[in-house]
Amino acid sequence: MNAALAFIAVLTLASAAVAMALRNLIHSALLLIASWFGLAAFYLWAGAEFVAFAQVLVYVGAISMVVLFAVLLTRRSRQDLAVEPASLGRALSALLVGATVAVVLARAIFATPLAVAPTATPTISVRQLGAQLMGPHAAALLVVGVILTVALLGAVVLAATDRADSKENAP
Amino acid sequence: MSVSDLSSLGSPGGSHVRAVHDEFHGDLLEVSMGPHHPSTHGVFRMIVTLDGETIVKLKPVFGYLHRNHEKLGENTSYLGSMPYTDRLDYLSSMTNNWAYALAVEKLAGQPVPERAEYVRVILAELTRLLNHTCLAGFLMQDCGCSGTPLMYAFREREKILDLFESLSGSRMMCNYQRFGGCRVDPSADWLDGAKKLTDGYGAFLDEFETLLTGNEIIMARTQGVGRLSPALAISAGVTGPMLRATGVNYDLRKVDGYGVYPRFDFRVPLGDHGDVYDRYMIRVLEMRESIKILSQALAGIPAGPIMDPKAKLRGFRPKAGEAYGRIEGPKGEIGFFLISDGSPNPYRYRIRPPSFINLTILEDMCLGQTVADAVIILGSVDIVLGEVDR
Amino acid sequence: MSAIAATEPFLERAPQLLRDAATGFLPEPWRWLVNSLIAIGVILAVFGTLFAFLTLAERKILGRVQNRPGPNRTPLPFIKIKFFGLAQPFADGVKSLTKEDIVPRDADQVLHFLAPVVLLAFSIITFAVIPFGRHLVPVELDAGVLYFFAAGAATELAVFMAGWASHNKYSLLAAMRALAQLISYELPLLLAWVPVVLVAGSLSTTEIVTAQAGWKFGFLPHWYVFTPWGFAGFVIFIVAALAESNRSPFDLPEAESELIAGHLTEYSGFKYALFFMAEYFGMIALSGMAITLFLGGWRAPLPFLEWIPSYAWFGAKLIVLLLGFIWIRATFPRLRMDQLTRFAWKFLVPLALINLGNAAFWSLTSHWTGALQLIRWAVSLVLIVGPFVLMGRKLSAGVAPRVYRYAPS
Amino acid sequence: MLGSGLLQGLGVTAKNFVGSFHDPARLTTTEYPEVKTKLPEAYRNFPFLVSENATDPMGTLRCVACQICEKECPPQCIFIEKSKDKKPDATGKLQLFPAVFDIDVSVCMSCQICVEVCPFDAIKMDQDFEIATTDRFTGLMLDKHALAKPNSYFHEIHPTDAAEVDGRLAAERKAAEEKAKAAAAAKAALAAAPKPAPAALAATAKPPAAPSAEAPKTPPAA
Amino acid sequence: MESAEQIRDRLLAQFPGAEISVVTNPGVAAQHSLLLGAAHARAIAEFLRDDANLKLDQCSNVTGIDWPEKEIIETTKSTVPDPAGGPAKVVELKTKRIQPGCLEVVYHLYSIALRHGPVVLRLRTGNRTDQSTVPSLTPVWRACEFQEREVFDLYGVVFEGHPDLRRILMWDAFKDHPMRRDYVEPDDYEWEPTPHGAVLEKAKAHYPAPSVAAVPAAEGAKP
Repeated sequence: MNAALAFIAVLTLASAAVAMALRNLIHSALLLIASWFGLAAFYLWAGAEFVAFAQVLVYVGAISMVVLFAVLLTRRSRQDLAVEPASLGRALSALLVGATVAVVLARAIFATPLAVAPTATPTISVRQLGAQLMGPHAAALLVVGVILTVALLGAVVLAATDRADSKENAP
Repeated sequence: MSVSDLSSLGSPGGSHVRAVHDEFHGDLLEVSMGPHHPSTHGVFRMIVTLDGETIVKLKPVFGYLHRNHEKLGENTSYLGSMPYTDRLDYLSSMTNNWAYALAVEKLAGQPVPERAEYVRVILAELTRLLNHTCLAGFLMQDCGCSGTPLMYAFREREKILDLFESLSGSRMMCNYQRFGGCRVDPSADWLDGAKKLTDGYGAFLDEFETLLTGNEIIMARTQGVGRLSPALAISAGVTGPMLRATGVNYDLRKVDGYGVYPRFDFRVPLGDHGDVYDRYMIRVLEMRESIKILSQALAGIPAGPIMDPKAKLRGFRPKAGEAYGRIEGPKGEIGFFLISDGSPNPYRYRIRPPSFINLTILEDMCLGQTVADAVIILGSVDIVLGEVDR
Repeated sequence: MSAIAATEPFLERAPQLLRDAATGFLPEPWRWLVNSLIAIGVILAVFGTLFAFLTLAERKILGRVQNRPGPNRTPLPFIKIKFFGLAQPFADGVKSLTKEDIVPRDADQVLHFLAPVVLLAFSIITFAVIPFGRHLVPVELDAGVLYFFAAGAATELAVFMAGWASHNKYSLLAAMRALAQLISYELPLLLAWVPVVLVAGSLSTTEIVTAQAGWKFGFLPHWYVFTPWGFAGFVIFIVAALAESNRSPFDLPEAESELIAGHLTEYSGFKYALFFMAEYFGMIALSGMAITLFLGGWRAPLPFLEWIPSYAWFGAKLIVLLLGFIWIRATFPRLRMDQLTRFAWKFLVPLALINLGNAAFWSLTSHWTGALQLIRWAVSLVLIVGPFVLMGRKLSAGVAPRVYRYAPS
Repeated sequence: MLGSGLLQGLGVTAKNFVGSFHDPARLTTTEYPEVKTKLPEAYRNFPFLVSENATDPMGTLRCVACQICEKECPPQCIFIEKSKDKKPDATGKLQLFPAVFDIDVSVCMSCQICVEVCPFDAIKMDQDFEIATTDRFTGLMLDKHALAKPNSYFHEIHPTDAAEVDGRLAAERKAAEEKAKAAAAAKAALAAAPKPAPAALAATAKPPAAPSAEAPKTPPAA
Repeated sequence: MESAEQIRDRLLAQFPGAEISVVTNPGVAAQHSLLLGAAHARAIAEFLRDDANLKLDQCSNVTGIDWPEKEIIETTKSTVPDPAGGPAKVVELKTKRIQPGCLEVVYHLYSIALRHGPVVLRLRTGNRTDQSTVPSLTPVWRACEFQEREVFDLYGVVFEGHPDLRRILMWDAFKDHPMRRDYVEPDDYEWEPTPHGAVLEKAKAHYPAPSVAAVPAAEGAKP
């Protein structure tokens, strides 16, 4: 089972890394979407079909469109795009930030008392999942919905503002 | 940012980042539709400037089919120009012939026998049926029906063209009218064939209308699109069904009363909004009126000579002078302005092309509409490039 | 696979017996692998030929509607007889294979190649959860319906990649149109099947089909389409499916009269054929799901017709639905972009939400009997016809057939 | 109700679909190479020169190279060169004949004005439209050998026209003969009155009796 | 409808300084026209459109006519008394006169409101070379826009006051005006080797021999 897990992990991390490295924004956006697929694969491996399909439906279906629209619509102006060559200062600060995040994550993982013995993954049907979602966790579900709409509205507002100030400097 | 720069964003390698100026949607997209475009009805080109989907500027460009028809007219005899008039509006050759013959007869004061006048009315109304059926088919094709109304329209058009072929010898290039009458006398069974076609045409129109006129998508696509005001239409010299769709009551068959039209009773349909739907409906209603005229003319056609005996075929030299004759063609007022200086060739041979002049206000109708509407508005103007470019 | 009852007629069990005969001797892990490979192979073969003959059926039916015979000239190879143009799809296939595959110079090579592949891949994997017969469900998933629409959601991605990579003004404009259309019709599509899940109580396709078992008064099957909310859901689902697969009234992205061939402008040869295969597979998958959700999947319409194998019923219903798609293509013109999106957001989505409420009312009052049953039906019908008429009137506000006056002669 | 128009539209297409299987009016395609459409008699394509009979086409061309059609042809696609010597035509009168008679079929628009203006019914409109060639210059430049077709072919494609033309020509021929006979008789009477002697001479010099007009009175069996 | 003379008199009354004259049409159609001077042309046109009992609101046809220089030979007969008292001799005096050419623009006006017409207007340019401007009537009737552009394109008449005077039928880089009587067509346009006629001559003059040899001279083709 670990082989499959390792394979999925490598795929997800690889696509995320390449996404960062590429200069071509559209390619990196698409590779980001590929890494979301990797995430869904994790859920499938863990046997949580519902979450995996929800992840694919929400992220790859809708959020990818928002990301691509955002990339298209918000090319604000000339300076923004000209990416300066990688100077030493920037590399160092990037490393610093990466290190701090790694440390915090490591502490959290090792601090939690994980049950060593692998317990059988509980197979709960979608109906019980639904009951849980609609029952105690209804609030969380609504909040997630609100976040997604906010993201979409944000893109529209950004595009709208671009239209406003672009009228002055349009040739 | 103009679109071409936009894609630099994604160019492979991306090592060089091309200068990218202002915003994506702030930029106007200039699209050239034509001259080779599926919905411009021939070699007609529109340079359309788009802001998103709405049209900001539309510049028609034509002249791709310009053969300088009028210079040809000056170097050919009066009779020699008759077959060239078939090539003007190649969907209605009989009305082109009649307009030219009418103008020459007006120039030379040539009388026309009774039977020839009746035959001319019959052929003109058959051409009107043919032309309006074709227009309805092409317009619906532009709206997106995948060929069905067009094929029904062409099925009926073939029947009319078979009538023309059995009379004049050719389906579209009839070269049938002469100064002072017609070339061939229609036989009795030709007239029966025409009667059978006219009787069956009402049923086709009913089927066509049930398919299209009540169709919600067609109504949504065409109502309120390409609106034209009566005042602008009159000032812009718009004539024919497009003018009557704006509500102006002006039909040359009633105004000039040329030929024997005053003997037939038929009505002139008028629209109220002057949009694409009105232009389509006016043409359909006009077809129903043409059927009425046809049945009256076919019933009342007298016997007698088809050609005025004194009419000269060759060596036709009208006295010096000029004349402007016009008739109500399917697309509008088609007129011929002839100046003769006594020689067998006309000194000046001018055609008043209805579809060329109806295009004057194409831009006014398209501003503010979307690309899909511009295609339909052009379709509803009913242009044929042979006549526009001459 | 549900247990195969020995009493079932032989034809019903035939596919299983055939497969077990072929892979019976293999040890367990390999046997599962080969079985799934066989399933994949069968699906591709069956639906591949269905796609081929669907293109032929489309052109023949379109022709017959337009009073012309449609393609009937291509002879079968080596045999000179030409009957009904049956070899036309093979001729099209060979033509698309031999045609040159032109890729514009400054197009984005990677994306340009990837777009048709991604589109086809996602539209094929949606077949995994459709129950084709009593024991013919490729993959038995607890959240089958959700899987189906998750896979379908990625088609927008592929359309965007095609439009973007062709580096052509028309295809970019068309890609934007296609995205707006797909996104705005995804909502009614999803909302259309939520009532079914609500009433059936499960996301698994097989359970939905079993929930539609049985007949009322002996001849009226319990299919959801015969309930008011089910019929409304079915109509919304079909309209949204038309839009998702870019079919007739909504084929805006490839609107030839405006934008040449939309995002397909820069594709030729086999990639162009792949796009069409993806479109047809999408159409087949969506109608397959419509059958599963609303038309009782592989169930026979009448009790005494049970002896016909279940996959035959599924095939028949699929053919009927596909012919309906073609019939609609032969008749309707195209909507304009703003009308299309307004139709989705201001008409279909509210109707679908009301339909959801309607289905909730239906399931809550399932225990009513006798006179209450009539009231239940009446309320349910009013809940559908009322909003439809009201919103319909608002939608077609400025649009009505006109009466024309004649000039006073 | 929203959608009723759409349903009616579906009804119409369904009626046409079903109709195409049993109603001939709903399936109007004739599959061309196998089934040829019957051309109306008045159909016209490119012109051809009428020769009296098929045996000696060049000898019995009706055309007398009067070049009226060359002048009247709007696109100027006919080119004629008169012959130096003369040959007797159907009515026995010595007429010129065209040494060269070319029609450039790539320019001709088959408007049949040449047929209309030809006083000798020498040029008529053909009905053969399958003349595509690969060589667009000389291939479409038909000379008089390619253009000449017998009168029987004319009867075949335009029966009523041919009959009417033959009737008129026969009438003209009869009128010409009577005139010739009358002229001969008058000359004979004139010669007989003043001097009996030259009468004998006149008798012999009288032009031979009307040449045996091969043009058969009744049109040959088509 | 009033005759051309009546209209001219009313116009002269309305616009005292304008040069308006009637050009009679000798033909059977008897559609006489009004020749307008350039100065008051647009004002007269507006008057014709807005006048109560004329209301010519449709400009149906606008076209150009080219009248090149014409040499008119006038033979004046004069009787010269014979100094020797004999019978008076009739002497024909032939005077050769060059009538200056001009470009003419003809407008056919109809009234949709009162259903009458045509009233024919004629505007003439100074000469055919430098003074070839005429006031445009597009501001009065929108129908003239495309038709005046066509007259500009094919005849070279410059319409001052036209909103968008460009070539309409010929391509913009085209230099000449094809409809003029003295227009010589370029002889190197697409060569269509019909073996006889003027085209072949031009082709031979323009293209070297080999390409003509490709077309075997038809038997007896005109040299």
